Amino acid sequence: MAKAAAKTKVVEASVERRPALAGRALSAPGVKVEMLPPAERISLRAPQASLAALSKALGLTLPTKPKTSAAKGGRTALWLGPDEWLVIDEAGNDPLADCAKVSALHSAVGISHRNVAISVTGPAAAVTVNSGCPQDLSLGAFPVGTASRTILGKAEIVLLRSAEDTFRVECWRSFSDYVFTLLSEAASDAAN
Amino acid sequence: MKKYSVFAIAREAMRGHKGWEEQWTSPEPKKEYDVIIVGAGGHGLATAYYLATEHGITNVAVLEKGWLGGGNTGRNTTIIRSNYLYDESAGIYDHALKLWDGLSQELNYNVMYSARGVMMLAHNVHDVQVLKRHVHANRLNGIDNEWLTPEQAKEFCPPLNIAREARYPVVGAALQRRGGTARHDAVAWGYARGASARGVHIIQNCEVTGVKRAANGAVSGVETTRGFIGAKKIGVVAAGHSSVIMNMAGVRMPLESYPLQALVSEPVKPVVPCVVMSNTVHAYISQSDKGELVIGAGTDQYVSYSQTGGLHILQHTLDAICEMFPIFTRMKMLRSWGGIVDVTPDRSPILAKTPVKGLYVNCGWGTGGFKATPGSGNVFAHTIAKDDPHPINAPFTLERFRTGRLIDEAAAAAVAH
Amino acid sequence: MNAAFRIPGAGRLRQATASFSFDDKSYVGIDGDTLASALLANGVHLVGRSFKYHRPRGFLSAGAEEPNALVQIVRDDARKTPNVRATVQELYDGLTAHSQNRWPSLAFDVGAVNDIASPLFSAGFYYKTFMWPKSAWKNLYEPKIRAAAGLGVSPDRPDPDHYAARYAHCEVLVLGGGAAGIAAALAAAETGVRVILADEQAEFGGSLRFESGAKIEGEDGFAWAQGAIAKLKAMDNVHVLPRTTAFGYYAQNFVGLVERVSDHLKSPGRELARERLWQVRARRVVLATGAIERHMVFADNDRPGIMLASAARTYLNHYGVAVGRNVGVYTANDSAYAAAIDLKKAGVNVAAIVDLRDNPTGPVIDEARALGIEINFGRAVIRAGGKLRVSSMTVQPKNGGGERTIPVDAILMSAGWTPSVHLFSQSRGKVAFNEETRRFVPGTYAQDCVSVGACNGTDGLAATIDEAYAAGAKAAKDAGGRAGKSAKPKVDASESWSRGMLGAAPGAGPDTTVKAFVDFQNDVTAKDIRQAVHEGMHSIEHVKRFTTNGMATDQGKTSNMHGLAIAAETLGKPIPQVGLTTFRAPYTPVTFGSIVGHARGALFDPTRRTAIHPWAAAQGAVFEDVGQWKRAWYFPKAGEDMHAAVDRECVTVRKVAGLFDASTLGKIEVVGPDAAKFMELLYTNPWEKLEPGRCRYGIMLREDGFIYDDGVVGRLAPDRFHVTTTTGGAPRVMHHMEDYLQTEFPHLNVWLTSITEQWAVIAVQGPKSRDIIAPLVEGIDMSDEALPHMSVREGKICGVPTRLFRMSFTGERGFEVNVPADYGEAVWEALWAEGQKHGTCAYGTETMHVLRAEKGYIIVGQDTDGTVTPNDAGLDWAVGKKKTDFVGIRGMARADLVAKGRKQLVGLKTKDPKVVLEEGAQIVDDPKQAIPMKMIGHVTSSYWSENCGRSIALALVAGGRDRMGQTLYVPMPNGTIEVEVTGMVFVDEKGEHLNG
Amino acid sequence: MLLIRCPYCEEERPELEFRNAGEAHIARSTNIAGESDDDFEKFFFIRSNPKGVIYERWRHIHGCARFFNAVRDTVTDKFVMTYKAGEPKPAKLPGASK
Repeated sequence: MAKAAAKTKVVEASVERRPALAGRALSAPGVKVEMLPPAERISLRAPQASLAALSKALGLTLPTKPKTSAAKGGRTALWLGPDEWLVIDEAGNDPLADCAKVSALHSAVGISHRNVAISVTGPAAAVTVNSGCPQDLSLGAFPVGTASRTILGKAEIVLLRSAEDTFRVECWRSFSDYVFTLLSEAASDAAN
Repeated sequence: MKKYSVFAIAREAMRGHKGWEEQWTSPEPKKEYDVIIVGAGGHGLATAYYLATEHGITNVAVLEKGWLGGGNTGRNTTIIRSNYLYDESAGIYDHALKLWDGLSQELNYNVMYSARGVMMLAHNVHDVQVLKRHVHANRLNGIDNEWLTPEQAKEFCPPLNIAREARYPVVGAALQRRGGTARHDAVAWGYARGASARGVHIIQNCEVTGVKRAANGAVSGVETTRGFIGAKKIGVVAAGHSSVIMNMAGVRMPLESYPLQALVSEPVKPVVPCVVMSNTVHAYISQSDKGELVIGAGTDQYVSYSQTGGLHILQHTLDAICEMFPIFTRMKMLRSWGGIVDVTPDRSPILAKTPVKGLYVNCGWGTGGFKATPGSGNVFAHTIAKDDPHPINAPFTLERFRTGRLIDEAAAAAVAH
Repeated sequence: MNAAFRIPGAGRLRQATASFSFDDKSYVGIDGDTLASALLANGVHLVGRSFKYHRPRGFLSAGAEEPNALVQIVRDDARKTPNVRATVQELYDGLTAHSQNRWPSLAFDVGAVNDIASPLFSAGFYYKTFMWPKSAWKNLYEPKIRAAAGLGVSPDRPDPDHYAARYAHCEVLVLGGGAAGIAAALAAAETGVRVILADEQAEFGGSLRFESGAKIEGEDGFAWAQGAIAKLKAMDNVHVLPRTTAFGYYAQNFVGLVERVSDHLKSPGRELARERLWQVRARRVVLATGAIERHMVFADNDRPGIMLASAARTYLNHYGVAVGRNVGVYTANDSAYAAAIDLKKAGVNVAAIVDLRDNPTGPVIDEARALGIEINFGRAVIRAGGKLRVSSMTVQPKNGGGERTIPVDAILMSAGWTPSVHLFSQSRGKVAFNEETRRFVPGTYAQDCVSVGACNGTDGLAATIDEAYAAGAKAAKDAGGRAGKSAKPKVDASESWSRGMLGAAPGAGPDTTVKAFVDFQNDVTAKDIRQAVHEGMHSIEHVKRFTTNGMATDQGKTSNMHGLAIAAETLGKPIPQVGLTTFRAPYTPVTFGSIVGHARGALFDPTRRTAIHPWAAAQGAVFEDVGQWKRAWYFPKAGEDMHAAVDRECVTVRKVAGLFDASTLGKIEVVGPDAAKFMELLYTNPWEKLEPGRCRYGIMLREDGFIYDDGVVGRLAPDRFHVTTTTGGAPRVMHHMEDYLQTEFPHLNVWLTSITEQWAVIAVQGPKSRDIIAPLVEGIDMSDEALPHMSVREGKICGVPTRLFRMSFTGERGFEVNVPADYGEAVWEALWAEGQKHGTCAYGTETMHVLRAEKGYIIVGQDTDGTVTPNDAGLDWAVGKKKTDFVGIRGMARADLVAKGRKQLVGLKTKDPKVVLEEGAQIVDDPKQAIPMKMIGHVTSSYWSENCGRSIALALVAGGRDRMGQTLYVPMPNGTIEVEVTGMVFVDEKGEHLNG
Repeated sequence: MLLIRCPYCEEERPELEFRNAGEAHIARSTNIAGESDDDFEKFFFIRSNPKGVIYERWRHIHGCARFFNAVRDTVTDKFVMTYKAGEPKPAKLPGASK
């Protein structure tokens, strides 16, 4: 690492990163809604034949079962479609660079800044998300680890159940105000 | 036909209203008619009426699978206007509007045409460009349509929210003062009464199950649930079911039928004095003489003949209404229902002869056919009687999709209804 | 302190008092009262006026079917709710209610003159008059009719309350919380599946609220119900929802319910929603919606004090209120006897029971007789006396004979019970008419639901519980539940109902002209229904619409069956042949607010803002709505109006440079070995030969040959394109591309990813643009040779990754700097700081529009409108002539699309350079022609160009390119404007500025 | 709101996640530029619009984003079946007697 760093001049960003709604949080009885810190993300598209090579490069097995996810070492791959995954890296590693080494057919596009993530946590988390999401979020139908692109009110989201009482809600940057506000309003009603 | 008047009412009141005659008769179908109209909605009944009154053709049957006026005529939100962009559309809708004005007297039936004004809201620069284009085109076509500032819009419709902080603030409006509403059932009933009195047979509970064609290819009559009925001329005015009937004659149509829902609130004292429409926020509203707020918006997304639709469509509609009129959240929805609207690729109707001799079609009115009822029936009667379209409906051919000579109000204006 | 008609010891209410007012008079009620029971406890029966005749009205019912007792509830100035059923509104301390539809007062209402003139106001009278003179409809009649119509008054200011919404899923949804619903829920719940039980009332129990004779599991029926509910509430898999009305039953077991959360509270906290919408998807639905009692149809049956027998019983047994001191009973079935017995036992005098039946027998009749109540068989009440309150009933043998008038202060009536098949019917199930019991019951089911109890036509408590328990268990099992083991609840004692009658009672037959009301609220009488039939209305839908029977706010809950029977009798047809009108959602009226839920104000629709938005807002930018986006429109300096700001911005960009936030433009990354092939098919242009690092302006058509979208596309690598779209077009272009890729060209190895929001886009345009950008860029050679116009490079700016496009939408040397969105604002600030050294400006969408119009660059959606081909727009050069396929290639070859005389995009200059045309203005070639004029085109874009020192415009004009130099005319209301047809380029025709 | 089985997600999902995309099994000609006026009209404008069984396209736009086909009764709005894009029109419908 040190050697590599010495060789390649790393250009430091001379400007600050300003994530959308950074630090926003709301607590209501039974549920907390808060913005999550930035993460590295790619939209990965690939045919079946490329999955082994991509899985190897990414360091986790890309899930092939609908509505599931796989996580390892701070990196999560969410099945979004039969040839589509959302890979989120919260450990500061770059999945785009990992995929760049793979010659097998695929498309990897960086979307770290396209998406933002909101955490909804607490016993009333599912009810909060159900204020605008029409899917069945019971543990039977949507167990821990389930991931799905879906709808929240009038915005598209990607929903990941990261624990029994925790959801990660991903949406596009410009929808974050709407999604956060809706979840906040719903959170206030959820425990009633 | 006994004339209706306040004196007739007073006379009947003295004998407990037992002396009224039937508004239309319910005859058994004859073996053959000169003309068969398939569909006893407003357009079909108007066609029969004008065949009788303007062309002297009274040996006419109007066949209806259910009860007359029970389709979109009795299910729409009754908006009437003629401020369309293209000359062709302006031509037919303004022909209708001129007939609306005086229709009660013509039919001796109060259809309650109420020129209370139709106001179309602009919420952004694009809306302004589109609506002003309409205003200017209408002016040069001799059709009233004027531009209002937000303040003028609010003056015309006091409950309207014109706050600048609104999600989609009102930045202007186009107002057609001659636009308004009418009583939908009365339109069907008035035409039915007028046609019936002139000898037209209105045959309800008579579903067309087949269209017969002679050896030369021309139509010879229809199979129905009440037996075969012959005719050399058949006018199909079947709205949502147009594809179904036309298929029976072997003509495939550029149509799709979608559910369109509407709703009314509980009645309240007068609060909305005109019709308000917004394409951007996407809903429209008026208030009936009974006091109900009459509300509609877009169709469901899939082809359906179920006359029902999804709750989410009503949600989007009421979201929009409460955005334009935040004072209405405490109002209550009393009744909601669905109709089946037949939509063409360019959202304009087809009023034309067909490749089959003796077969005529009047369809594709989409979500906005009610307003055209008198004009549509009038020129369609001409088309059937003369076997040649009236100049007003000549552009509304079936062939235009092949040639590309579309009348695309939707593309040009993005204004529904 | 007890109100005069509250019977000590009766009812179930605790004795906490609540004071309230009705029409400004103060009263005291008890916690748990409805407004109706509280008013009745105080002896108040007169509460409303009818719709048409303004007749005085009291309470018909004790529930949701109430047609008469509608009041306006006022919490404060902003929270006035019209048309609230007093029989449903729970009392709270301080409740304020007003009567409606009366002036000047409820007791003396001028509108009641309509009642005197009522012979004129027969069914459908308004279709027959008000036509002369023609103008009078609009100016006189309609305004009068409108003012007279309507019931309550709309709120007149925004609602401070909020509304919540929730989707829910369960295996078994039980609708109705009477004995049947509770039994079904108990059976389903113990199988472990998710159960939701909802009832419209505050308390569960349904008819157990008044059925004093019911005993279940050794307890009073109502007490059993409360115990069962407590048990259900304690179960994790059960959700119990009181005050919750299932109002709509939609496809695939999707049910809409509204929970009234806080309308019953004295001062609900701000955190509480007023109502909550539940949208429930259930595997199985159990309908346990009960039955509704019908009234008797006789003359003046609408007088205050005349009510349903079950209502009087509810007021007594649940609320402890006597509805009178000397009541009469008029019935055609057994259930009214129970009311008479209960009242008698509570000390109320029962003047007489009048029973239409000839010689009915049964235990209730024996009991009534044993209590000493006078019973008259085979007789009818032919008339009620009194006006503001019933004072007597006149009785006659049903086949005629001597009349006898009995003084009473209330009449309890029952014509039998109508199963509540509303939700079943909404589910698209078909009802069937049971000839024996003369009622419509569920016939053919269309969805996975089952009806139990009274709504299924099942009589008797024991049979109801048997049926419901079994149905609940089966529904749960079918939905995956395990077998339950508890026994069904045991019914120890119950009441049974017998069939009643439909239609008008004797004394209100076809030979009479009395006002025997069928539909109270809409003032529809038996006579009106007959008249409709006589006038040719043979379909029940015609009868309904002509008379308005069943169209009031109660939607015919008590009136539909009577109306149908009278129509059938008049037609001489059996009831099933006349048919039933369609039941439509909602079951009872629901507020707009509950349907809208959270989607109000800021949550009506997402407001999308770019990463650079905060900077623009801080600079005082004015924003415009473009789709869901807020875009900076112009940046006024102090004292500048829009015009001045735009003039300054336009000049600055061409003289120096300007910064523009182009982030909202749609962006799609097209990746894969077949990317170029795919681009060839989706765009009119050729792409295969575009070198990596170069850009091209692309046009996308629909299959019909009309322009759909446009944008600059950069080729980043052989297998990677960075495509831009219009702001508004981004989502539909993506959908359109996916459609073709997935379904028409699935053999292509290429994928599409939306990157609209990954990149913030800063356009730097103007002669100094390179000077501004260059100091911040690393790794990109910015020379014209290395980075010519229409090229793209990847590198870094301010130390962050960039896709740097050299391109221009102004005609000046220009760049579009793409940076990851979170860095957008900071990079903008850095560029801004650089720009300040040169005197640059920020500019908004208006200046962008002017600058591109000066160059004749089109805006799709403004200069095109979905009817414009590439040729029409002068963009033939962008159509690959050698291509054999692309979307739109065939459509644009259709006869009319290649015909002569099509509208073509051209430039327009007004003869008077100071005159700016209005966008949308129409163009003619002969200004003197009469209206209607022949219009040959319209102005699509028009601006004051400070750079040109004159106005400029673009227009679509028929045969426009053949009219260069011609004078055309734009007729405006205040005069005709002369214009000259010109080319579309107004600035730098040679295009030298691109490298300037 | 309909409940639609997505053949890619292998479960029923709410209609809000889907977008209807019109009649199915209308193939775009590989030689579209050479098509007759008649054939182009049939391809782009003429629709079956059946009262009864319709073969239609949906896109699970807010789910897996795939287009797929469905068979639905337009009178009851009940789905007969759904299947993946590119699969042939089913010869036999489940539950159909013929």
